[in-house]
Amino acid sequence: MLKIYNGGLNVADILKAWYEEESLSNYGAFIPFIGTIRDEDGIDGLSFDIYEPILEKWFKEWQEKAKAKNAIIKMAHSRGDVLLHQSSYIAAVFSPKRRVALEFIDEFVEDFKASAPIWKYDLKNGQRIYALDRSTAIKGSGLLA
Amino acid sequence: MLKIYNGGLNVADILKAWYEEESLSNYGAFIPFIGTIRDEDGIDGLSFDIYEPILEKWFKEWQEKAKAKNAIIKMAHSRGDVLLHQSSYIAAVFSPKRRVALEFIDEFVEDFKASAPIWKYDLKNGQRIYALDRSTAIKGSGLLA
Amino acid sequence: MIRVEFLGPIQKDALELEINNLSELATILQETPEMREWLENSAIAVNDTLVSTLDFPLKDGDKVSMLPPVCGG
Amino acid sequence: MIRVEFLGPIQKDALELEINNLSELATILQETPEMREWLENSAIAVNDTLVSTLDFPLKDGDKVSMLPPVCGG
Repeated sequence: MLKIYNGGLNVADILKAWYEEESLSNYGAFIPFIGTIRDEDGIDGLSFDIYEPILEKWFKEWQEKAKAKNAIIKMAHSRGDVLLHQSSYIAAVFSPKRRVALEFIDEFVEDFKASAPIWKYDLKNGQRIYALDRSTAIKGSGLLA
Repeated sequence: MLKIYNGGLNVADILKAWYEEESLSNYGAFIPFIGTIRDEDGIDGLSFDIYEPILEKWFKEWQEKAKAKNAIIKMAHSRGDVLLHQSSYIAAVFSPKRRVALEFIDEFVEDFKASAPIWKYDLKNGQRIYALDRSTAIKGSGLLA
Repeated sequence: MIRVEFLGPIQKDALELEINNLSELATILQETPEMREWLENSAIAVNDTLVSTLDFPLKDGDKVSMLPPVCGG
Repeated sequence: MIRVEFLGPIQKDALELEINNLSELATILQETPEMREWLENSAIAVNDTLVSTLDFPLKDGDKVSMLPPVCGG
């Protein structure tokens, strides 16, 4: 389950829906990760571009990895502008046992940060400024250099 | 924030309340861990005894550890009977940055399992059977042996 | 008087004992047949703080708790 | 014809090129001044799959995408 929303996420509604969807699936552990826009560096918010075809392929690979551990993953992300203190990202793992869930959410979130084709911009003084200094070159970058 | 509830937890309500409580606290990462009763070994549910004075001291120590990392923790746990597919445990970390939150939730949940003064019983055929084989002796046990 | 409480699954009423340290409590409980299965795997708290030495002195009004293996979550 | 798309913050319209592999694309982009800052830090996908070799053959109708550094979350 990967869903892209325009603007900030309704965290309570999404967590409730995900929990209820799996309420009879017999998973013993459920770990969501929620990312929220911090008030820092004088920004008014963040904005996101997403390239969905590659995001969906990336997510599908992680669904396979989860399946191999009898786990499942769900993810929601914002597109466009997200204001201060709103949330832009929720990732979650459900698994029968806690160790798998604790390790999987960490690996999944870290690979998301390093690989998912999403670009972040600071909203500042009416401008949309690419956050190059906080961004990570995807593995294999520089092929055409 | 440590709260003990009689019976299964209302996960959606608790997560919503915790998220809203910290909505202006400027934490960038929020990671709850939710533990749910699995249908296994023919049980009808689980039941919990809690010794609150020591649980509160244990929790307070973890609050101090969280504070040292600019993070906070919240926890909810059931007392008494919890039926299949209901949830009995929610622990959560809020922190400015994701690495702290990802590492802290793991350490906190693992120490909870090893140290928190809570005893688990299987509900089976109308009986309440101590789950000794899944329980962990607290560090330092055997002092009087 | 020292109050000794048995927590969770240990089916035993609290004791009120005239003892001066945990060594004396150990001696008494080692002679109590139904306690044998719990002595090896239980931790001890005095006034709700876990302790790790038998020398721990006890004074009138102290509470000793015996905590068998735990499993929250 | 190969379509080349520039994603995210790269301010450049898509190109339609007659090329046979990524090496030829590299040569063209290395000669494009505004692309210099992106060549070192961007990954390349062909038909939405990331690729790791310049020998990668391209056929009519393929789509090449250039992905600059990412930061979701």
